[in-house]
Amino acid sequence: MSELLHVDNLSAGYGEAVVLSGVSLSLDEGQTLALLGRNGTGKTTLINTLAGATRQHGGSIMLGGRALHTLAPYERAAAGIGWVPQERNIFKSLTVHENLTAVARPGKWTPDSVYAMFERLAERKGNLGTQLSGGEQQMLAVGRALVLNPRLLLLDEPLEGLAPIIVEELLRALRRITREEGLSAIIVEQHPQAVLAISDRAVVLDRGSVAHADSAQALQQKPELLEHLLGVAR
Amino acid sequence: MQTLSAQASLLQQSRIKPLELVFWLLAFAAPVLTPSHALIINEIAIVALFAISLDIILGYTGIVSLGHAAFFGLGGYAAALFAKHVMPDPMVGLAVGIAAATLLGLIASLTILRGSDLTRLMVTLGLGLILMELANKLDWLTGGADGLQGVVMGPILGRFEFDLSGQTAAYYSLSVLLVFFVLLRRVTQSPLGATLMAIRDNRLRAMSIGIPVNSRLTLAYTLAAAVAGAAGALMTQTTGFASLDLFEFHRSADVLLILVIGGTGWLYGGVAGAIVFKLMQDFLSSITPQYWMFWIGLFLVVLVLVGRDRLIRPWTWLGTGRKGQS
Amino acid sequence: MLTILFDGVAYGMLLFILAVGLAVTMGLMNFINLAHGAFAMAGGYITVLLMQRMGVPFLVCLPLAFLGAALMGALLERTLYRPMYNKPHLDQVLFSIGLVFMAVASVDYFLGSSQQNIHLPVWLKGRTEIGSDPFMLGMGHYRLFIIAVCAALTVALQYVLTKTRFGSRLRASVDDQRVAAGLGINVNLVFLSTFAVGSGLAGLGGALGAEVLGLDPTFPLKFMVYFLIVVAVGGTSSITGPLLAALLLGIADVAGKYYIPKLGAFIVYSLMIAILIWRPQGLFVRKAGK
Amino acid sequence: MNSALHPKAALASETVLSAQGLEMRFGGIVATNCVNLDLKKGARHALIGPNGAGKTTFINLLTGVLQPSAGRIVLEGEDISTLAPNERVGRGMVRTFQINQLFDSMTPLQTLALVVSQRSGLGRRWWPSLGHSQQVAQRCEELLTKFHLAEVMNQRTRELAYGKRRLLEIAIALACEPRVLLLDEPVAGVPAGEREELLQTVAALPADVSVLLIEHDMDMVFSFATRMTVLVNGAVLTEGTPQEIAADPRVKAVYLGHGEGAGA
Repeated sequence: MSELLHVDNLSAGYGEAVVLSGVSLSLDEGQTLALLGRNGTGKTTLINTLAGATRQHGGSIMLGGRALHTLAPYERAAAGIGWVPQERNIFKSLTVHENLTAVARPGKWTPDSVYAMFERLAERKGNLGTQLSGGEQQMLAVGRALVLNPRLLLLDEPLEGLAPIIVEELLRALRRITREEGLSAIIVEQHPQAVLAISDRAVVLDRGSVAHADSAQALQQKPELLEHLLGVAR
Repeated sequence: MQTLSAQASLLQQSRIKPLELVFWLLAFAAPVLTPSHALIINEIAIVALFAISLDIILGYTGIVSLGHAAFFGLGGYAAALFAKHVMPDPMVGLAVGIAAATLLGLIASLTILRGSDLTRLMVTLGLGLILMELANKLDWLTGGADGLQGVVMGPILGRFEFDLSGQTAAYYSLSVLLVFFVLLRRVTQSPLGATLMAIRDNRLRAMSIGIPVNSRLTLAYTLAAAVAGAAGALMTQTTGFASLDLFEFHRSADVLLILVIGGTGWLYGGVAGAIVFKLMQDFLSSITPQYWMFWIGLFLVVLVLVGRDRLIRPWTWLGTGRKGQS
Repeated sequence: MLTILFDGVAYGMLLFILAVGLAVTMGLMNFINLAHGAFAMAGGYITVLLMQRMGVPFLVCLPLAFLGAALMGALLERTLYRPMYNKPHLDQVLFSIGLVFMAVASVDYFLGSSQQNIHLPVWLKGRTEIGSDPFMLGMGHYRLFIIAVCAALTVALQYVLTKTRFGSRLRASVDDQRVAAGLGINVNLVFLSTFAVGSGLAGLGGALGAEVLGLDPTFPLKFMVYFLIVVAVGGTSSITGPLLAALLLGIADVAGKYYIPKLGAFIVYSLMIAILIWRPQGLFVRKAGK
Repeated sequence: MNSALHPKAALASETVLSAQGLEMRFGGIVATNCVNLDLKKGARHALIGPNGAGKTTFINLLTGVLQPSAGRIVLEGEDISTLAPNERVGRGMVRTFQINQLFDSMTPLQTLALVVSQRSGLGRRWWPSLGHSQQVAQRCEELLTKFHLAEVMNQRTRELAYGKRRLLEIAIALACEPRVLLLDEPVAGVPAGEREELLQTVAALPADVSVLLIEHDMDMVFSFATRMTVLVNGAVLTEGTPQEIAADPRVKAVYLGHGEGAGA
């Protein structure tokens, strides 16, 4: 399995605040990484840094053998990054269909294949972004990243604040995208169980650096470690 | 290892520096040393007063205004009309000019409390244009487009007659400038001045430490209007003439430029800017009469691209210079 | 009375074409560009020069005025405007005032300060009147032409914005610049083209408006307030807001000058201040707005 | 729900701040759902909960930035639910900000002198200089030393190191002589080297000031707080001592996502 993503000694933040310091991790082609950690430990900052939306102080990011950290934000989609932001940020004054067509890049994933995966979106094709429920906005945000036909999908807390049935539907979709379609992905979540079940590897951040790196299955068998790193514990 | 105690350090910042005394002595000596330049000294003093009035809202409180000439013009017309129809005494005329501008400032301050920089820009611009329209249309009172004729000023304090050489005018304007300068210097160094600077730097935090932001904005805007009215009154009293030009857009733009040349948030910025601007205007318009506007425009563009603070405050050239401008 | 309304609509449409570029660029980059009027003046003078010196017919001049102003806009955006985007609003205001002063003075120097007039082709002159006296609608042919051209441009603009991929990418950038860039939209390029087209439209508006608004070196200063009113009142989150604001302003101005000439412009300015106090983010922007 | 009162803290048991049945609705969404929280005098109370639990909304309700849909806020026996933000500061309810909100062009000394003057009613003085009052300068010196800002007191705030700016952020709140201090993620974004100084300063806050701490960093929470409230989806899940909360299975479910606690 060839290595897709290689992050080395990355430090980044917003303005002068340094959130990430000395983060290194790697991901092989076709694999899914669960990025865990309590709030404020730098999970979102790491995703945003890969997408080019933060101020990178140091370190390097290699995607498919090419340097990503030197690219401007808008060039990173072409380089293979498919970003699903934490607040979903779908485009309010565009319809569902426009949200997809505005950014679509040629490849396997097309607006129609997104509609096939999320029937609810197909019904709401003509609606404006503002007229969608939280779940529908999340599906649109995932679909919008898919139509970029990226090499690496970045999902920032995709299950956050959604009703259980929507969480189930999204997990099924994510499983299909990563397992069956073989798309590499980094999924950020606060609740470890759901996301570990569909991941190959896992990295836990604490105070801006990597506190623990493991295979997903191994981490699932260490509840006391999980509790120490993620729960309300000293 | 504290070098200065907190109080000593604070007092040291507001203490009058020898350099300031030298400056004011020179300023007051100028009309005598160079009698032929008395008229331009008078103009510089008036423009300097107008500039420091704008600095109170722009430099110290962070309010962008493109219509500050409204108060300048109102003060001017009020003083001129008062002298023509009621009483020629300059000091009383000056007080009337200030009172009129203060009233307008108080009312207009309601318009600058809400909205963004763009809305404030528009509202102040609109106010300036409204007053010019009014002055133009009420021609029975203001003399309309050709201005107010026949404004004769009485002697200052009953003794100093306004003479053609302009020396009395120069001293009159310089003394009024000095009085207001000292007043504004105290205000900007006082706790009240500090709260204005806090509002300029971070309005959210200013509110969160208990500063009643809106009443402070009203206070600053009204104070600035009063001082601008004084400058306008000096203008019409020393020239014996009031015209629509007092409200012109370019006057509000020029005073903005003066402040930027001299540096905002620094009171002496308005004075230094006025000197440089007036001398530059005098020099340039003698070479290219109609087109000095081009050079002012070019100067502005270059000044902003280079970064305002770097150009004027020489110590920033040597300093870290990490952040180009405020 | 209908004639007043007709003239007001023509004037409003013209103001819209002149100001729409400013509204979109301000919405996208939150940049206060007071020099927008200079591009309109450029379009006007390009037309005057082409017609007087090279005898180019009026209709051919219009697209050339558009292209000339658009080119100037693109050039200036790339060179002078680009470093200004993250500077404070005061700097942006000073920068654009500086540009306006330079434009006014250089046009005055090269082309003189006299009022320029355009020799309209014959078929554009004249007037037709319909209806009887109280409801007599007098339509100047040229104003009719203006309304037709501006209406066509508005429809085209609306089409580009809502139906084309470029339009959706532009609106996406206005909605959320950070995420739009992260999803592969080159926001700087989008802005460059919008700035250029906006300047081009202003140039076209300047050419069309020379007859109605008059054309002399002080044009950018004289009409700066009107452009800003359209943007401030119309808001920057869509083009329908500025369109309605421009029409409102056009009609108010024409009616004001006709019915109460004494206080004509006074009405427009106080109307503006009242609106801005009441709704600082603009009249036509929904509360959620930007 | 709260444990028995400690005998020795009998005096301290008096409630300084009390949120009673606070509700906040944005359209259909209920951001704050009937929250009751009592802050004892001298309390070291932590407010924790996952993202989107409504902590920020709750703080905005306490400080008056938002008006509650229902419920009351009582500060030292006085109902302050309708007071404007700056009036609540006058009554001793002060907050810090997660993202620094400082006066960049002023110096730390000028900033603190301004805040202390404003708090002691000198804010409207326009003739005497900022450094005129001896008490104000004295209080500034105490704060500068306590917050390790003495040696940078005359530097422009904009040029201070990030850790120093976080210290100034809290010093400003202390300069308001708060009776209730809302600390919003004080160590957020502080590089490792500068954390220790900040942790000590927060630990050394005056005993009579009641502190409500919003923080995700568990080391900080456990070393600082004596009581904790867990907020989930805008409602109070539970309240108790740190040890009780750590052992509570429902909290584990919320944080680790076992069984029914996940999502929703």
